[in-house]
Amino acid sequence: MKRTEADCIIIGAGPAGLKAGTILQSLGYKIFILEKEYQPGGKLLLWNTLFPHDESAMEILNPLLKDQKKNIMTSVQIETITKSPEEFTVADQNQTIYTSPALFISTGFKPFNAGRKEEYGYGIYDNVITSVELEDKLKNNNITMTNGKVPGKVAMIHCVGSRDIKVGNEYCSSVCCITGIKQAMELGKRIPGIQVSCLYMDLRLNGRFYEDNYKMAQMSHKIQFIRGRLSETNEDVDGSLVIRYEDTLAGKPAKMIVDMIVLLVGMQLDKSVSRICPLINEQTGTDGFFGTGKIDFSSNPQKDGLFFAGACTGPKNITESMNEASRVAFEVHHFLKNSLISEIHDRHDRFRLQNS
Amino acid sequence: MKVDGKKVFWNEYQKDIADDQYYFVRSCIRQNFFPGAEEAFIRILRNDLGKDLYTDPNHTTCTGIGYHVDLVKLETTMTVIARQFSLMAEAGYHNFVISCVTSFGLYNEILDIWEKHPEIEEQVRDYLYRSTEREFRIPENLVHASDIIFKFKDQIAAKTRYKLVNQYTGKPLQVVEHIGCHYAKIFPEKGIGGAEHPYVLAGLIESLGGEVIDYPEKRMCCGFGFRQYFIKASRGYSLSCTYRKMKSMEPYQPDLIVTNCPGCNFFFDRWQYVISETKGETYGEEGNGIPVLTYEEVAALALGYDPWHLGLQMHQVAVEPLLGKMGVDYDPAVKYIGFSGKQLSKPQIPDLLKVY
Amino acid sequence: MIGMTDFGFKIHKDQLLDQDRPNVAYKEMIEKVPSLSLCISCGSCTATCNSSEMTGMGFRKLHLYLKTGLYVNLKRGLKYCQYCGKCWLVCPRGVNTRKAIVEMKRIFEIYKT
Amino acid sequence: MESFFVIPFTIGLIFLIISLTASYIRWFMALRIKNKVRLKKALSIKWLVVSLVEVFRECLLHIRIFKVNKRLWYMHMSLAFGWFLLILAGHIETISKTGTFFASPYKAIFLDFYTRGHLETGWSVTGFNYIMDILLIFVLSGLFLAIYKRFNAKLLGVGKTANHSSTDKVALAFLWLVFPARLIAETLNHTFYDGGGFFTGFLGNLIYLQENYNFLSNAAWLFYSSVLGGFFILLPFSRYMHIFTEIPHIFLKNANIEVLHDDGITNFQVHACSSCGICLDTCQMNVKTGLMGQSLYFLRNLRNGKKPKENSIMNCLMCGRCKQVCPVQVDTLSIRMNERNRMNGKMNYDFSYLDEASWPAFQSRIVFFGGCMTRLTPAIREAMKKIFMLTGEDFIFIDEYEAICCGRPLLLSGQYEAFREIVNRTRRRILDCHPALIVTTCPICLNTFKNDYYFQIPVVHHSQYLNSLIKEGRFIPQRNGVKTVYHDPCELGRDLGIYSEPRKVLDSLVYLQNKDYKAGDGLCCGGSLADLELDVEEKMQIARETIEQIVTNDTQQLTTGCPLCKMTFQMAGLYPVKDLAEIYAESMITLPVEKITANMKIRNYSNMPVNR
Repeated sequence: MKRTEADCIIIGAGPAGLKAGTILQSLGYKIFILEKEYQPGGKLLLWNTLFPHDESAMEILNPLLKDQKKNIMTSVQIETITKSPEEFTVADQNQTIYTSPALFISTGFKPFNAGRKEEYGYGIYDNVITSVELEDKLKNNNITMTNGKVPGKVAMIHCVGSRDIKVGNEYCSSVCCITGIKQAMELGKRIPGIQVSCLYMDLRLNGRFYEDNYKMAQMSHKIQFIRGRLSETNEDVDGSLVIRYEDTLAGKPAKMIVDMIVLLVGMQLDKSVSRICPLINEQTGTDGFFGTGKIDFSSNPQKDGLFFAGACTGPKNITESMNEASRVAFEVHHFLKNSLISEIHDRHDRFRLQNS
Repeated sequence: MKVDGKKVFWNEYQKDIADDQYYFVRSCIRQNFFPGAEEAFIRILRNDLGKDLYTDPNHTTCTGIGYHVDLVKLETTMTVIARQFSLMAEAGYHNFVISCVTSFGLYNEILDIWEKHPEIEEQVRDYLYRSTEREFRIPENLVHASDIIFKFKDQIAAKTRYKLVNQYTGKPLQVVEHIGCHYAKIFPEKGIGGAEHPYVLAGLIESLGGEVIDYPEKRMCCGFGFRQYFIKASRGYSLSCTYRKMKSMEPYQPDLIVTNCPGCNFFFDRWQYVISETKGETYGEEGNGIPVLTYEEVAALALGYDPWHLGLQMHQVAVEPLLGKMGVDYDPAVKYIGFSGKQLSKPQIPDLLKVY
Repeated sequence: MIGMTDFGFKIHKDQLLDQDRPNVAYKEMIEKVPSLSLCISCGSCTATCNSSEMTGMGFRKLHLYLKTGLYVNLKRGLKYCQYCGKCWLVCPRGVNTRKAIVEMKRIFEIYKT
Repeated sequence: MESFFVIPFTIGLIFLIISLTASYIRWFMALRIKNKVRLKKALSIKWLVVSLVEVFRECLLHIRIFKVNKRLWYMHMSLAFGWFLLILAGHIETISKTGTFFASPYKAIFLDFYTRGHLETGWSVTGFNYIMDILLIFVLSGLFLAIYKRFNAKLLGVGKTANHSSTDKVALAFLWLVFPARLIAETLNHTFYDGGGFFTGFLGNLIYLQENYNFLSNAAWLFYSSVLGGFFILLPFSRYMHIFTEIPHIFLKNANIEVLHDDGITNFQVHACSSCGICLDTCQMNVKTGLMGQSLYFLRNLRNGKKPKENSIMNCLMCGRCKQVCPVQVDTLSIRMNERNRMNGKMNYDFSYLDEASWPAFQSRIVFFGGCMTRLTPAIREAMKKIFMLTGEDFIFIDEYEAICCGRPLLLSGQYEAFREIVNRTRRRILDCHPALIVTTCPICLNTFKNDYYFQIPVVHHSQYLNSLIKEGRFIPQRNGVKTVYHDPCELGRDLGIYSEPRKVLDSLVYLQNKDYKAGDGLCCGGSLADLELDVEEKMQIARETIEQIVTNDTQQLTTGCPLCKMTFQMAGLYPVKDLAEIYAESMITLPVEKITANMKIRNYSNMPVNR
């Protein structure tokens, strides 16, 4: 059994975890970043380019990984997390034990399982894919259907697994709209003459430069925005997909035949950590994410050495995620500094007691 | 099409089906339209599978049709259904089998109401007692007759004389399965395979060697709709629905339509004639229609029952092409000779749709 | 002989919006008035429209009819336009509504497509 | 016969005369009956004299260009007037030499060829030679400027020089060659045969060639003749058609002939345009590069028989600035309207809903017609209502009940039939109130009311109404020191000539920075309803440039008399913008109640200006 001590253990080597790690390390703390996958980067690894300026995901990731290599433990399956008054103890599948006074949870999200929206036909029809899969195709520059042809008509379906009481996710995942627009434009750039239609129920583009992207999508790429929600997908005899929705502005039911459907899947909390630790599970909000969601101390109300940041405290884009991680990293810093001071005070008291 | 994807749903939506000791309630309309169908069900269960099936001469309609056209009040319907349950208890059975999909939906709806509002159940108990001095017990297992056939599909398949395979080409027959709306659309968990991709008929067809067609308008209603059909002015809606479904399945060149609902069976069958008269279109080969059979009729045919004993001459669309493809041994001369040996009167021959 | 039997009812015309029908007019319009694609259907144009008060028509609907291929409605609505230009002034996205209307009129009223 | 060289010249001249006559007859026949009647009525000695004077002033002396740009004027005038004098002097010389009045044209043009060898002396011969040389130098100086302008237009005070079509360029080359060709011909003539004036004779003497080279002289004469002939043949197909067409154009213009809906007069006007390019500098559409909708190019395409592109017909603010500066006074606006009508004139419309709508028939002494744009500027609307209320007027705010357009946007887009339809309905609606006065806050509406509604009652802009209040001594508003610049709306200023009233009103309200004005010089705000092509950003660019040009360093606010201008400037967002009604209403609040009640009395509107 190997035992390792640190000032702070960070679970999850996504953008938030890496950002916090960088800051804490620069403040002189000893940290460990535990990652269950075989390489660090989190969901950034799935992405090719990022909205709103088409920056490469790798360009964002590489500076974060710099100087962090030795702190990151990959392929770690955490088995137990326990807390004594002084410290957290984390044990992994190799019985390696990590202890630290502060635990920083940045486990991020997992994409909604699109198969749960049965009527959309994900997992049943070829060429019904999720935004994550499309991003992979974009990354490999291989945007083809299963028959090897290039799609001519694509429908992007917004709010898959978001704001949907039927799958239990009543919240808005906040980044899918802009992701959809980014990907639609990307398709427009890569495949000349492609027709992309976005089926939305609300467009929520609340970030800087997002409106520019929206306008560019409309103006330069002629992406059609149709207000209506997909009701069912069926396959036609030639393998194309027949979709049914209501054009809610026209107030009429409508059908469209497309070659490919991209489901813009929402974010869900990755529950793997909360399942093994009741202490963490307690801090889950009504929407299923960690933290209170209140304006101040949104990530940690109790100040007991447990900190949350990133997409595990609610759907966020990368900027927001890293910003939150930075803020919380400084909270960790204060926490560690205060506990150090109180420890010195304790020692001082004990010394005086012994001497008196 | 990813069949593996569908299997996920088929595995997810399963239900308990009793092994034996069935109390069988018949359908009001099916006995009149296709009198051989329910008889075939009883014979398959008793003779081929050796099960105990009780058909009660005392049971009445479930009032489903009256209920759906707003003629019968819900309380009355519930009391009538309570009476059926009391008859079942009286006969000493626990497992309720329903022949009609509308009834199946209605029974499930009422059981759901009673579960959520026990006070209503109490009240119905009171109504039943006051009107008939009976008491009832909720069945332990309530299934649709097609669920039973599904459960024993492998046993049936093992015994079959004919397969759903085209004996001329050796290829599987192309089969359209149509599930009655009330089978699973009200309570997806009550149907095998759920509401979006039901498996109850598809499973049977697969085990008999046929191939199920997934056509775009698969999920649409056959067009029956009580309010539509019973008012002549709105009958066009009913016809239009069937027309759309027929147009949608046409490119797949189906050999057979299988349904599990009395209404669907009837309307697919009869409307093909009306469409041929109004539009001049037929959907089978050489002016034939697409034969429409119930699940029991298909199973019975496969088991080697005589088609005329099954009452297949009561179908508008001639089944002879199907019998030919399946290689069923039958005597065309006795088609219109009844059980009593008397000649049934021959139908009028339509202009377009072929009748033999 | 078809229609020999009078059933007293018939197959209904489809009311579905068929997005696969080629919409040549819309394509032509987008080429002529590129800003039309910026419309977000906010309805400011209709709210300010002189004739919408009396006819129920407005630019948002006209655009929608064009986009969804409901040309009959579009032609009717186009006739009511007084062309005052208020819709252009209130449009938050700078759609050149007046040019769009003239172009639509030319496509749908002069050439009778 | 040596003089076969005159054949090119003669052919050219005959072609030119036939061509011009044919064109003029054709266009004249195409005049509408209405215009022919007007012409007939106009025939008089006075008309003849006035027109002839104008022909002399404008075709030869170019007085209007003189007023705009003196250097440019010299260039044009030296070429036109110089050439004219050259011909005139040549002809007189011929008469004096031959003694006959009706000498063949080529005799006059090539006189030195015919008189070579006959060395005559005497003051008349020397004098003529002297004069002809001076005139040639005069013309050549203009030519030099014209050539120089191609390289450096700025020196001649021209911002943008016209970009000519290829036919025009060829014709231009021929024209430019005419005078050097004459110089060479004359010079060589004198080299071999002596004579000549102080200039050509001098140059001739400079060159020493042997006698047997005298074929060069003949060749030079042939060249001169060919250049002239070539130019005459090209003339009807090029912009130089204006040289002759301007003359009938001036006569027709002085007969008050209307250009709208008339192809005949349009042709005269289009061909009278010289493509001088003066309109280019004044056009605010310069913000858009590569624009072929500017009047010069628009007219050129019409002249060349090319159908102008939709974009060039519609992409114009119709501010009228080009018409204002045009030295030939071509009615560019009406010509453009003709094309718009051709494009959009017969579109379907259905305004019957305006009749079906419920319409309360109030009777009021004043009808206040805000118009569509005033409905979008509530501040102006409320200000006017307040003013009417405080003056105790019996008024109705007519489009408060049901919005109805004056029709001008339809007119400007070329939908003429629809325009007439809506005019009828709006007119009926207004007259249903039996008003004694119509006040509008919108110059666009006012322009239409004045030109197309034929009201028998006075129709005024609110600035005129407010001015009358002040003039009558009621509501002398309190003046504040806000430094204000007034922007002249195009329709109010250039179209209707209302410049002084708004200034008088404002002068009594604020510190008005631009009390002086030059009629017709106002800039368009950019928001013009006449333009269908510009996008928002381009319109804003025009608006900003306009604002920057009219304000001074310490300007605190902008004022205007047009709700559309106000909105456009507001969108441009450089200065706070107010309508003069708002400023007036603000100052009224400070008046004591007694004064207000004292001022409430029935007014007489008979002194208000009645429209035509």
